[in-house]
Amino acid sequence: MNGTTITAPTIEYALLSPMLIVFGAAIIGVLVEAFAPRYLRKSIQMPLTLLALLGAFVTTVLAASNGLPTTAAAMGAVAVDGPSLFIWGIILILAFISALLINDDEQFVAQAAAVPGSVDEEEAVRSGFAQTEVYPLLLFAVGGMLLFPASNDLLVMFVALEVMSLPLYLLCGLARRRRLLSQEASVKYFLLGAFSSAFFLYGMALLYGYAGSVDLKAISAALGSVSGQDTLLFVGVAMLAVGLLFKIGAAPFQAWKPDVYQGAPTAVTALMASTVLVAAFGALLRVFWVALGNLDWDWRPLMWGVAILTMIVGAVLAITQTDIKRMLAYSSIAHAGFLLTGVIATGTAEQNSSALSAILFYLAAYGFTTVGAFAVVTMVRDAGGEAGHLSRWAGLGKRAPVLAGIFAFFLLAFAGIPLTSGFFGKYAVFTAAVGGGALPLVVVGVVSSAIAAFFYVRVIVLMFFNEPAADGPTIAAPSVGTSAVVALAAAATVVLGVFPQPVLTLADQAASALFIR
Amino acid sequence: MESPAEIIPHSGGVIGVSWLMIALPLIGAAVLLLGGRRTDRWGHLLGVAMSLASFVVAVASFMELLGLDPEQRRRAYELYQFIPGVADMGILIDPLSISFALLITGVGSLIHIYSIGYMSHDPDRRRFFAYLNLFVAAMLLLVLSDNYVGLFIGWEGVGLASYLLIGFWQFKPSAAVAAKKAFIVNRVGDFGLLIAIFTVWTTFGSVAFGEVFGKAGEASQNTLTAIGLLLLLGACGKSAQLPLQSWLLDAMEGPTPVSALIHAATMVTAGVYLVVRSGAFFEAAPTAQLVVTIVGVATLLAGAIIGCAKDDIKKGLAGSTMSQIGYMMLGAGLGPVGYTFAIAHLITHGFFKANMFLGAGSVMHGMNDEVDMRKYGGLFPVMRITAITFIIGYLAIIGFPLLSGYFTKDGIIETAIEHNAILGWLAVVGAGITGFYMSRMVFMTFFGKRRWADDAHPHESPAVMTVPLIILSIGSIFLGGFLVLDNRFMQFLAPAVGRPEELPVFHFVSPAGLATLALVAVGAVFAWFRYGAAEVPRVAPRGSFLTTFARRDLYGDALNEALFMRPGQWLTRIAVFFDNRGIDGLVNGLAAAIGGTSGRLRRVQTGYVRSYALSILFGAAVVVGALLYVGNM
Amino acid sequence: MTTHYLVLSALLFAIGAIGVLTRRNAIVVFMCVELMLNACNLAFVTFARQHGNLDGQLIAFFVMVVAAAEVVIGLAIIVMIFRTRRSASVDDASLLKY
Amino acid sequence: MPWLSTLMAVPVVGAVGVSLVKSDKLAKQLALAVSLVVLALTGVMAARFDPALGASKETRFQFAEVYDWIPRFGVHYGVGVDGIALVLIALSAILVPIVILASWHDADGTGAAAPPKRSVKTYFALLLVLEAMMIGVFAATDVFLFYVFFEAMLIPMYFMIGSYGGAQRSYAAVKFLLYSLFGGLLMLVAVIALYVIAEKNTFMFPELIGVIQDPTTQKWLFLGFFIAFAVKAPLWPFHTWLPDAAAQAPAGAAVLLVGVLDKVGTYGMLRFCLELFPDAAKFFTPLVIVLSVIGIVYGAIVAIGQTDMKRLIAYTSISHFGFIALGVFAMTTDAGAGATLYMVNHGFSTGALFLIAGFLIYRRGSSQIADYGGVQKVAPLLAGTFLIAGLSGLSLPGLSTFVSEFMVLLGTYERYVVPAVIATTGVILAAVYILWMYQRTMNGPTAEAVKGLPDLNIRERWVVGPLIAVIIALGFFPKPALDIINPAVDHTLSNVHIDNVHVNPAVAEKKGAGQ
Repeated sequence: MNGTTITAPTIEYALLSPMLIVFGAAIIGVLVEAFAPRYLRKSIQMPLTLLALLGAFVTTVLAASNGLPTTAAAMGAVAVDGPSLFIWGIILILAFISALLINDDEQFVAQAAAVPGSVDEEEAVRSGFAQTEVYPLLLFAVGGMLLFPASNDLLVMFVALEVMSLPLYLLCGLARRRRLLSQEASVKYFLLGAFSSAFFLYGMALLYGYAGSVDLKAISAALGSVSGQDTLLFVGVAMLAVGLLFKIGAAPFQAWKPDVYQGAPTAVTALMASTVLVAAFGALLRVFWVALGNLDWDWRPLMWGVAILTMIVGAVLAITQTDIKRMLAYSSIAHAGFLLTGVIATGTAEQNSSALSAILFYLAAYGFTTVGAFAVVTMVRDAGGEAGHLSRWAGLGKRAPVLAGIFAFFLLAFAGIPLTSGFFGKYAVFTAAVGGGALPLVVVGVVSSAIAAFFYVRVIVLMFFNEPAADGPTIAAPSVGTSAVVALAAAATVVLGVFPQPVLTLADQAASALFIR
Repeated sequence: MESPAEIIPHSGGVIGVSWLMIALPLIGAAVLLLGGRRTDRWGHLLGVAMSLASFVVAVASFMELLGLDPEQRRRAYELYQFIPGVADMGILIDPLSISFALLITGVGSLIHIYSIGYMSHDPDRRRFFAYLNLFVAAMLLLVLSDNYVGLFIGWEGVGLASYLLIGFWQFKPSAAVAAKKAFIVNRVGDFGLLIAIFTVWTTFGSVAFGEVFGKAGEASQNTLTAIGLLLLLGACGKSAQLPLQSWLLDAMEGPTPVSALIHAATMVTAGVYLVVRSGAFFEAAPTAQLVVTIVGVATLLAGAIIGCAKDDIKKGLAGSTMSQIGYMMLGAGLGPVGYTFAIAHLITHGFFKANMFLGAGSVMHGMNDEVDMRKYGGLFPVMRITAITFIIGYLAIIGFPLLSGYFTKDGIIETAIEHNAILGWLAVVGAGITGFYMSRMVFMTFFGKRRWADDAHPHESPAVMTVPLIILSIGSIFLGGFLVLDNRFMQFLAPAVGRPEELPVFHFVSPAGLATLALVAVGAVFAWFRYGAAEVPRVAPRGSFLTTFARRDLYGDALNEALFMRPGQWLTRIAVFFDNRGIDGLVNGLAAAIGGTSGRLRRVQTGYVRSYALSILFGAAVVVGALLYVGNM
Repeated sequence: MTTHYLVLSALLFAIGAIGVLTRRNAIVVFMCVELMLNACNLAFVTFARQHGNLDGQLIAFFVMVVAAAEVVIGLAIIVMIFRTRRSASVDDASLLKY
Repeated sequence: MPWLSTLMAVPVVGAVGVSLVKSDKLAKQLALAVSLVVLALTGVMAARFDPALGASKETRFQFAEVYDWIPRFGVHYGVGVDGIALVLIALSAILVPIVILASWHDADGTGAAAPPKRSVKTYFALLLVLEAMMIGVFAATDVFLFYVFFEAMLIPMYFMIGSYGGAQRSYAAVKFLLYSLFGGLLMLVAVIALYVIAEKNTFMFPELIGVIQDPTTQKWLFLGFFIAFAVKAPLWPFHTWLPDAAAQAPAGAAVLLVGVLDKVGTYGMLRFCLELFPDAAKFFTPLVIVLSVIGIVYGAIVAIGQTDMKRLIAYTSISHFGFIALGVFAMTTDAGAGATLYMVNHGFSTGALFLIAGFLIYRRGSSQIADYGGVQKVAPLLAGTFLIAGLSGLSLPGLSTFVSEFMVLLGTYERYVVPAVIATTGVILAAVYILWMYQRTMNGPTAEAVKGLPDLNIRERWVVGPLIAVIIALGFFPKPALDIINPAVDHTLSNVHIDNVHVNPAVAEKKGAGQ
């Protein structure tokens, strides 16, 4: 956009329709909250949300099916290209699954405003209130996630970032059980999120100062032409990186992840752990490959350090965790590290595309497994709600062999054992990394995955090799939604682990043209 | 000298099926072991039958061999491919192997028969016969095989049989330990034999006797010496020669027929067979030959000395066995002439020593398994046959003129003297000592006062035991003369071991012979005064240092303990400790370290949002710094 | 000369950051964050001036809107936790750790 | 007919069936039946195998099947067998039914130690899955497929140790898994690097032979593969997981672990380390030989010092794996064939040892040697078979292990005299550890606790009988096996480009002492 002559903007509605559908549905949801009687809301919101996500997915597929566009949509503000469409696909499916998880009153507070244990709390519970705002919030967040990786200039990206994050901040605070933890998670996530987005914004400002534009294309162009303001550039890039790395939870910006994942309602954790990671990586790739592609010699060493640190911190710290959700949080940090090795693997065009497709595949594989794992977590409960503490999981294999078996399978997938999706994800990324000449990084990667294997295995030991505790947790009779989620995730993990080729092909096609500029 | 005859491929005839010698007892063993209790009633009979059958085959093959012209008397044939390209299972029938076969099956059968009586009260008699058959089969494989690998299989096979039979009464810890000891010490010898085989293989590209001996001359001196010494190590293990002698005396834990068959007549002489069979190598390696003779002499003296101090009749005999095999070794180190006498002595010894062992067994049988000669005495009247046969064997071993031992041992001594005076005369001295300790044994057992335990009612053994004694004693009388006089045996063996230019003539009167006789007489008389005429205390007196020295087997075991056992135990303990604490400790330590790091690191996650913010800010600073640094590089 | 404005914005940003680290009261912390955002705005405007195009100003407006939205959410959350804990100190909220 | 795929499919289907049937008894019988079917099929396949074809490059792998699996990574479902793989597959096919029969009550929660009752169906289902994977790993002609099986195999074994093992089971299981996983991941790096550097866009083993030329690259990749295999085998000093795993695993699982799974390590050395990285293999040969010889002596010495039967047997295996590795890297036909045959024989002899020890422990409820004594008196058959198994452990001539050990030592001696001589001391130490254990457990006065111990029952006889029969048969007639193995080994060595793989008799000129 150059500001001198104002031309009427053109909007490719077809391409943007997925986002439009999601946002539209979200707004309708708000209206529903406003006007529909309480007893109706849920029965409206639920289908509405699912339909919206489904519709968005369909339109995404349609958009993808009639050829990849070569120019950015909406006056170059939104780049609906292969990677975006693939990421949208993943996000929408995962969001759909997570939405199924939410379909369960037990998780969300009856009335967020009510003080825990207070009279009106009981009142709210008795009269069967349900915080149905959850659904529109979810839709807004998803909308943000769709826009985030697709945004082709930093401003849009910033807005998307906020649109994605703000609803999540709220959702984190809505757990019905363990309200204090939930609210604490919410406040921490909010403050830190705001803090980091300030960094993002400042970095954006500096880049704007450097390039005279926040358009990714323009910035990369400026890298060639502009000279003498390197400090501005580097500081800007650094702060931008901080904002993005915070979102993917890379060390040393990972501190929020364990707390938030543990405190938030598990359904929301599932959503964040899967979709937010996907969206954030999309954005990260776009910024660093499109805008800063020519700068890679400068940021690669940085990324090396971050990747190594992230992998090791994630793996090592997870070993001593005692809360299952917290452990999974650290594992997701470690996985972010593995993914970063792919981000670094730039080089020739086809090297890039292979790295990109590897990352896309990894994201898909990891997303499904994660949602599945958290879905299982929601089902293992005791008096105080979900039985988070690992010791409570002892002997689960005897109580609920099938559930424990599936969970063990997910864990093996996280650990990257062959014939699970996790293995091929790791394999693809590491292959790309080696191709990109990052062999040492891969060695660190495998060492830390060996360490990581330890705590996944530890949980299996607990579930299968230890005798069950006397007052062990009960397995909640899973709602249709939850069991569907588990089944879907397990199926995906198996299929991607045995016949990854179709998805790989899809990822390749998506990555073939790389990001449009 | 004239070298041995060529080994000729053979087919057909009795020799063509001579493998039955091995197969039959093997089948016997298999039937008895697999058949289990079902075969208890007739098991021993089957065992005897198989042994006799294989004796028959041996005799038949022997006849067929005699039918051939001497130069044709080395026949070999392949049974089947064993290890393709390395070794085949093949049988070699030549004078040497057939004489062993006859000894093994003949004496073996007698001992089988004897055992029917001796083991009659043992519930596990069937198992005993199974093992005996197994032994016969293995021993025959050892001597009949036409290559070193086959020989080695038999070699270890007899080791196994010996292990099983020494430990036959395994519920006695002493027996179990003795069995184990025998096997392990033998393994040390086998180690040498294995390396020897490897060297033969890498040097000649074959392990078949037919191929390697011919080329022996071409190999380098060192190689041949190495082969010779390694073979000797193997021989020492099997034949209880110094320094691997220690197991033989313990081996007496086994039932007496076993001692007679395995630890006197046959197995322990396998070492001699090995050396004689590999003569081609030794003749080309004088050093090795010399060592052989030295080992022989050393052992013959050591065995004799040990024999002097033993009150246990079987151990006494064991000592004498050692010493007699020493003589054979000595002979085996002296080239073709020596070979002949060695083998001849081996055969006669097989007879009279088996004879005496069985006699001792018969005595024990009557004295309800008492072995301490100090508890014997004056047994002659109560068990005449046993006594007489025993005494015949005794006369034979001390070399009483015209008895077997006289010819064969004297032959060895004569040859030794003209070969190497010192060794020869030492052998003479050994003969003298033999005279002493054997006489001592006889006097303490059959003459003098009756020092029996109160509950002892000695009686003559049944015919099934005495008949073999008689047969053996007849052999002990005539065999030696028959073999040695006008070099019958030398002529017969010549195709197998070669023939010296001028054949030795047996002098009935020779300085060495006379000296030997004199010394033996002295020894015998001395023994008479100490054990025949004089009072023999029922408990052994402390005795001089020398006596204890001999009683303790010349401190052989003490030496082994000090040199191998104790250090070995320490080494083991250290290794185990190192494995648990060292290697495994390292691994677990690493794991613990990571865990600890994790435990400490997670403390950083204080839970205060402001500290998280700080970490973000810090991280941001680092990132900025890094980028600026890299960018401005 | 625009440099001064930039320095100022940098200072504001730093002050905001320090505030986030030092202040205990959630509201104040949050205000500090807002301060940082506004520092960014200042920078945008300055650069817009420097580059002679309007993008900077434009972005500033967007940022304000976003900031406003953030305020809404933020206050909601802080009020929620205040009602349960009767305290707005961020240090009290430290149950989730290690 | 796709023989190998069938061989893998049958047990998998069987496993599903086993986990579905109603009663435990039925599950056991079904499992046994399935494994017998696999055995039969293997027999037929072996009969149709033609060793002669092993010589030429094209027909090297018989019963070959190749389908694209993941074209994106150049991964194929490629299976096929040469002589080496065939005998190892046969080994697995023979052992599994025996193990199933032997583990009949392992999961029932019966036995003197009174372990808790556990899911019987799962146990036998896991066994069958494991069988399929064992066959797959030996049959794989695609490096990636091999790796997949190599890693995936760990999981069923992990569960068998972890949930059916002894008191320390979970520690042992985790140790086993992490150790192998670590090695495997190093191998993964090497596999990736191999693919990237080779630039062949395929993982098919035959097409990768001789592709990596640069010596430095070879060395690194070699190490990546070798360490994984050394952990698996296990070679000194990567061995400490084995005693724990083997001692804690139920006897049946221990047999498959030591008898077959660990062979994948030595098999991998022979197949991949040698052929893919010949120069590196030659470069590292001295190192490997030193490690092997240390392992032989060290394993034996430590075995002597053990007080636990299963641990002792495990350590003897460490010593034996030393022999195998030695044979592989001596790179002479005799040694190579010997090593391959050793893998098979060791499977049988150690299998017999573990199983019989297992029977003993099942009766007495303790694996401590000190808790026994004089068993021979009360259970002669058990003792006798144990002795035979033990004797094959000390490679007594006439038993199969002798042939292989002899060939390994002989073949090694052809090129490396000193190591061969040191290794040969192993025969003495072997006598010590086996016979001492036998004496302490079976001989001497009968211990109180042992009195009234029943002798082998019919089922157990059917377990031990075949094993001992095979041991003795191969001890006297190794030819059939060797005829299958030799051409394959020759082919392998030909790809390593060694000049004198056959002994060259050195009459008249002295043989150099060692290299």
